[in-house]
Amino acid sequence: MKLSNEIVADIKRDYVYQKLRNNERIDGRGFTEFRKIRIETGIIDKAEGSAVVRIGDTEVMVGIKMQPGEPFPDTPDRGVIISNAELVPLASPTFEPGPPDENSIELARVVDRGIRESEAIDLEKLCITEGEEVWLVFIDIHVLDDDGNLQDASALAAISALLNTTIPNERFGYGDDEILPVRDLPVSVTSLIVDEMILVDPSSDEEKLSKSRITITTDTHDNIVAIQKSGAYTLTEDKLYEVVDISIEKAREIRALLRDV
Amino acid sequence: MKLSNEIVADIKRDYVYQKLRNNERIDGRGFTEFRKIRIETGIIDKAEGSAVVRIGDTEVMVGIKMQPGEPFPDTPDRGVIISNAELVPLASPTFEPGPPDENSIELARVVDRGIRESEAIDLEKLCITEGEEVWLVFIDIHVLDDDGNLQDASALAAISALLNTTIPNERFGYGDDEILPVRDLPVSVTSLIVDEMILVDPSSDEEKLSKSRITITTDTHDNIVAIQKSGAYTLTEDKLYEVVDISIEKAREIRALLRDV
Amino acid sequence: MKLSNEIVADIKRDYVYQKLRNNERIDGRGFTEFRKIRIETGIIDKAEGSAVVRIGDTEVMVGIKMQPGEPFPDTPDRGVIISNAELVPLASPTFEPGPPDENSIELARVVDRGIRESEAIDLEKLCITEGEEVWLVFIDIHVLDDDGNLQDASALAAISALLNTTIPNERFGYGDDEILPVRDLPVSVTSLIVDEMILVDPSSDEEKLSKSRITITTDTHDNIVAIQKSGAYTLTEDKLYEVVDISIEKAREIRALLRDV
Amino acid sequence: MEDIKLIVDGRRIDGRKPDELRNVKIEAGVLKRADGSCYIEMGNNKIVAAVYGPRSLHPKHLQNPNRVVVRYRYNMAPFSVDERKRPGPDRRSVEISKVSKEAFEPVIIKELFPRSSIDIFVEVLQADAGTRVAGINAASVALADAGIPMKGLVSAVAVGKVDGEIVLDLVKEEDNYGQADIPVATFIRAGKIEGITLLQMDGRVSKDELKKALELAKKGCMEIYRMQKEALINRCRGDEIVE
Amino acid sequence: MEDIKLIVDGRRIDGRKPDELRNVKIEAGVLKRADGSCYIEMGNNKIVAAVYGPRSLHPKHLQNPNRVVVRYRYNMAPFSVDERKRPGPDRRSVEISKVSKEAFEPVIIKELFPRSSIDIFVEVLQADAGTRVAGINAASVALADAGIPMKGLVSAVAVGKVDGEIVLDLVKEEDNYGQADIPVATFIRAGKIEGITLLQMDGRVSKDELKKALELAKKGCMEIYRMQKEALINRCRGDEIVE
Amino acid sequence: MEDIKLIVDGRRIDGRKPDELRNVKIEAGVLKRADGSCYIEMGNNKIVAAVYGPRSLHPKHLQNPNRVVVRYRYNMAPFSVDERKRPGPDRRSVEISKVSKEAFEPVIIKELFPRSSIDIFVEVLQADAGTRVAGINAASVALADAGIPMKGLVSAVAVGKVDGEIVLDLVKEEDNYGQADIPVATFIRAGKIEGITLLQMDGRVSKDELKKALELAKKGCMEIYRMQKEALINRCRGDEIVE
Repeated sequence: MKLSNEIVADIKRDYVYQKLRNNERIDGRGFTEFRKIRIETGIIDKAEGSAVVRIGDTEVMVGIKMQPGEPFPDTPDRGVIISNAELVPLASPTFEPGPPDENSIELARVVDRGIRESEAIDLEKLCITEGEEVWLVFIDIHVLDDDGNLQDASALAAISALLNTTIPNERFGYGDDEILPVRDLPVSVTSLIVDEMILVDPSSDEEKLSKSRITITTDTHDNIVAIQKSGAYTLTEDKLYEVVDISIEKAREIRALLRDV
Repeated sequence: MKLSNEIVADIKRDYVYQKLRNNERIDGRGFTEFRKIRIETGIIDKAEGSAVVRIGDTEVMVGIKMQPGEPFPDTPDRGVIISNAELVPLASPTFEPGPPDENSIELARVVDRGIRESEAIDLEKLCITEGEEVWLVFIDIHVLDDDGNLQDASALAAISALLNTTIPNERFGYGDDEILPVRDLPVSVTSLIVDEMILVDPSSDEEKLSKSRITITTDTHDNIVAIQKSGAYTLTEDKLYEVVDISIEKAREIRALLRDV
Repeated sequence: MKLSNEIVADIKRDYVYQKLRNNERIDGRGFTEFRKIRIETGIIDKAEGSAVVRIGDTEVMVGIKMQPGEPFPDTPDRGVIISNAELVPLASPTFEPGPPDENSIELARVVDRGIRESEAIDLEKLCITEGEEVWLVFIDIHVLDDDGNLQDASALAAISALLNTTIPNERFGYGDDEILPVRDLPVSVTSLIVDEMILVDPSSDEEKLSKSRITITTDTHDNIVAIQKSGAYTLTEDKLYEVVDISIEKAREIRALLRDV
Repeated sequence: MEDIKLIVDGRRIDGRKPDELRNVKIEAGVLKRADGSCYIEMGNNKIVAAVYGPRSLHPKHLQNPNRVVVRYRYNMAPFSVDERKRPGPDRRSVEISKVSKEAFEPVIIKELFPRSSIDIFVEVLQADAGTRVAGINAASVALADAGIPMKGLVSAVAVGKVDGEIVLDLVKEEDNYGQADIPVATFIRAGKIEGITLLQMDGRVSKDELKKALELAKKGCMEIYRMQKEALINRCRGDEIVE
Repeated sequence: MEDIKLIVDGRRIDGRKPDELRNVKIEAGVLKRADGSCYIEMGNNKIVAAVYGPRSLHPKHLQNPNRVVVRYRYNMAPFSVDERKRPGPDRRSVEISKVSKEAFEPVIIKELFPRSSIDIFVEVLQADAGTRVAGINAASVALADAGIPMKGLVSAVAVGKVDGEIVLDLVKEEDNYGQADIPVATFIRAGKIEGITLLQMDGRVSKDELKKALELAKKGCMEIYRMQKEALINRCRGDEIVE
Repeated sequence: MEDIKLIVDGRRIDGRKPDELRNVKIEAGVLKRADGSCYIEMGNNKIVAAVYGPRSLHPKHLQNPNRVVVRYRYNMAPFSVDERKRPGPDRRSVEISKVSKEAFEPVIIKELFPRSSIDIFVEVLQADAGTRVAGINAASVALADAGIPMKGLVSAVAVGKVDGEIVLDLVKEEDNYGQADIPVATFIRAGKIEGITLLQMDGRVSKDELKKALELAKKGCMEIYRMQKEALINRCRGDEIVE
């Protein structure tokens, strides 16, 4: 059974590659074009905030839970962000049950970095009692369908869910509920490098060709707030700057979608 | 070595099955008859309560430890029951060292459910300071010899040990020691379904024929307080009600033994 | 590749053994002679104390960290020693990444026993508030190069690091920093038993011949404070007393080195 | 807690009658990567199930030379419950996974795929009592969607005792403050209930109450069964439209 | 703590003389499923040991092509000590398991069963100092009961220093407040001690005290050995009666 | 915190100019057992790297039939940081190990050793910002010391933005209170930078600042490269002396 599967996979990979060599992506997109993006928020009542993001057939849910807890000793007056990703085996034939592996840890940490470094959440407003109690913000990334580019779908679902989040003051006796203060909209754009080509928003078929990815996260002022080269390859500076330009432009387009959330 | 073992096992299984087809159990018991039950309590001085129960050659020890701890937020005035089962590899050639597997978790949870749902322990009497400190009751099931029907032996050892338990008030400075208030005697009865036959209290040889089990736990008023169908099989309603009637009757017999503990 | 490696290993083992049968160790040492010992302390500023010990090519680093924490209930007025050893895979082709195995646990516990039983650290001076807060002393053994006799190198690095340790009172607001009160110098001496021969301070080549080791730890008064027979072999009493005599003598020599630290 | 009235004038706290199901929405084929999938809403439960297989099983010592190995993983998303759940399996989900797997094994035709596995994954995205039965209902549709040969469908509901009355399909409050909770899964072939493949119970009921509860469970399972079939028919139609 | 007097007028806190063992009760063949088993009481220690094997060992990479692999698992029941012990192995039990295994390996004839394992399991049901040696005594009988070919028996005791005196078989208080604890296992063949197979020590003793302690240990081991043999003889008799 | 001035009169808190590296000390061949090894000090970072391999890889299912498998383990000693670090990998070290491994894979000639592994171990003994790049520099020399066939060396530095200025090789305070941290590893062949094999960034920079930072990184990497070569030359000399 395995053998024939592998043959089919090889043939498909060849086909995807031949098309690319003819300047075509198998789904007909331009090289810097995202698949269709859909954002839905507020689907999980039990969470303080939630969103489902679909980029093509890739689907990621993020739920935000908040609870009071201890601050870090070196930031006694700030809330704490805890990001976690579960690559549950429901989402892909290649995911295995078990504790987070290097891929899910990297995924969560790159999402976390974008939110943290853009200062998207005003953490100082999440202090309850300085040095004693602050809000912990759990960002739980739950991947439902992996058709490629989990990184951007996860980052987009995370910021969408945060935009939809209510601080549950009432439940813990701290007065009225409030909207979580979100003051920036970090957006990550991931490109796949295949030979000399740059493929923005790679699908899972394209990811089978190459694992050479780069993710650039930018904020509302087009500043770069996070970069992650991922995959075993040599990146030239020229290619990097080309990717940066594309990423800034694409992030602007996606950010416009976020403004409607 | 393994091969010949397997052949012997097959022959034995056939033999057990042929006997059953002739309406006989290999140890000569009636189909609804338990093996000999022996209950000993108070063997472990270090524990607040303890019991060894033997059903035939099956032997299970339960030790009860109590210590002050935090209540659950939704039951601030009640003690907490924590049940745990260790299928230590001493007890059977099929048990492996390691963290609890699905079988030991199921075993402990079904025992726990019988005690909890029958309200056998008066948990409100185990409150020390409401919302702050209550007694934690650890029910540790330690299987010593698995010759079948661990479920009933464990449940019986658990309630026997509880009947034998002293609240160690003195050690923690809360006044005089007291008897743990036990106000019901839940008894579980497990049957094995082999074809259309019901085998109460299956031995390990019988359990090799079939994993189709059902456990019915009843209280002193013949109410059903827990049911667990265990094993991959289809149970008919008629069979279920037949098992319920048998279980109520058998539980009464066993409960009489408990009154002598 | 593995095969030829194994052949080479066999030939080497034979060679080492033949030399021994001719009363020679492959590195030319006497049977009760240690390899060259070098002790360096204070190399890790981030630690409260640190040392690197080299015995021949074997190299072990120990770092001491101290932090306030809870005492044990039965010793409310004493500091707490926590010893841990990491056999990181950098140090030997035979070490695997993962949680401590039986060898690293034994290593740490035998080091711990020597320090604890010789009462090398004056634990009563490490009480901050009786019953509430005491100093926790973490002894972390980090093996860098395993060319045999990790046990003695680790024990020597541990006591050397303790001699070099400062109680970080200032960082935690408890007044001025102080020198950790060390009042004894336990030294462990490990011998390998090969046939009837006693090989003190075995190298890794020698350890491949036999796993029959014995470690004797003695204090400044030549008292024995810890013994560990390690390995599957039968030890005669005569051999043991011979080893004890050697160990007391060797420990005196090594202790002299410690006085210069 | 016992003085909360959960049934007033024959109506439950969400307005349902004792023998009424919550709103149920079932959609088959919702995921691309899985071989079969299903999304279900049962009241406020939101659950997605996926099936992979039959596929080759590794490592080899897990294989069975005579039949397919069925594996079932019930998992709750950290945000699916009021207090954040730590990721990874806990004792409750291990037990649920075990009995849910056993609910499907008698229905799957296992002899056709020796040395292979069928993997069923159930992710609870939002929980409101009855997640194990809702998960089973979704898994049943996902198995059919994956084309796994089965003798029928598995349809499941919870019944229970609330304010002394036997009721169908409990919500959280009824589960917490009621007198009994009885999850039931049935094997239904050609519109006929062949028997029970999952049965658990905790609480306190008499034998007669148990009988009444199972009657109600059968009624509920038949309703679920019809909705499962409808979801599968819609799925086929969807496929036709696409083709 | 040091002012507690543990020996008064030559008598220890439980009334024993310095060279006296606690009451020992040994029973072989107490479990049905195990290939060999033994229950021991040594003072307040209550311990059961079981042996399985020789049996085939999986996965294969654990096998030794030339001899049997001996495995030993010392485990404490959660209720065996004053403060509940969390289930599962801790660092102490890992070390005890290692040195106990090594105490048996020189005595078991390992070449007869290549690629197989002999598994020794020791469960401490109640602990009162000396559990590792009591466990070894039980394991030794369980091995013989399982018919494992051995060159002799392993018999073990702890000796120590209490109130400055060398004593045999310490109880908890003596272990906690004494000056040394020395568990010793000996390999005894045909009534003769061949040597030491387990030796650990923590505390503080001079070389002469160590010698004295080992003399006492040998005496204690010989007494244990006689009781082990008796238990095995009783076991054979029991078998005869049954047959 | 933002009012701490980290650059005063063009000098950084440790007196360096913005484009200056900390003191770097590299020594190859420091360990006996490893096939290759290197000790590095980069400022207050103290790190040792070891390489084992190519060696046969077990269990078999981890093998690649066409090329060697590169594994990389970045680990911090418990005493390497201010607050004791619990032993074992945490999420940060898992990520660092992943991207560091990927920094070497394009440079190692992997086709020569199918079914084998090359294992790179990096132990951080003392940490002061930039441990991942310092570790990579040490690993690169250790790989060469082990004789692993490579297309060149990997040389790495961190650059960043501190007090609005782009600086080379940040110390802890600059990393904590600066505006950006950008670890960069480059693949250098015959004295020429072929490209970037590791690139991460967190903080906030404009595209122009990024460009400036990478220029500075290249300069830093070239300096490191020269020191790595020197360490390797010294190592060869050392070998000659010995021989």
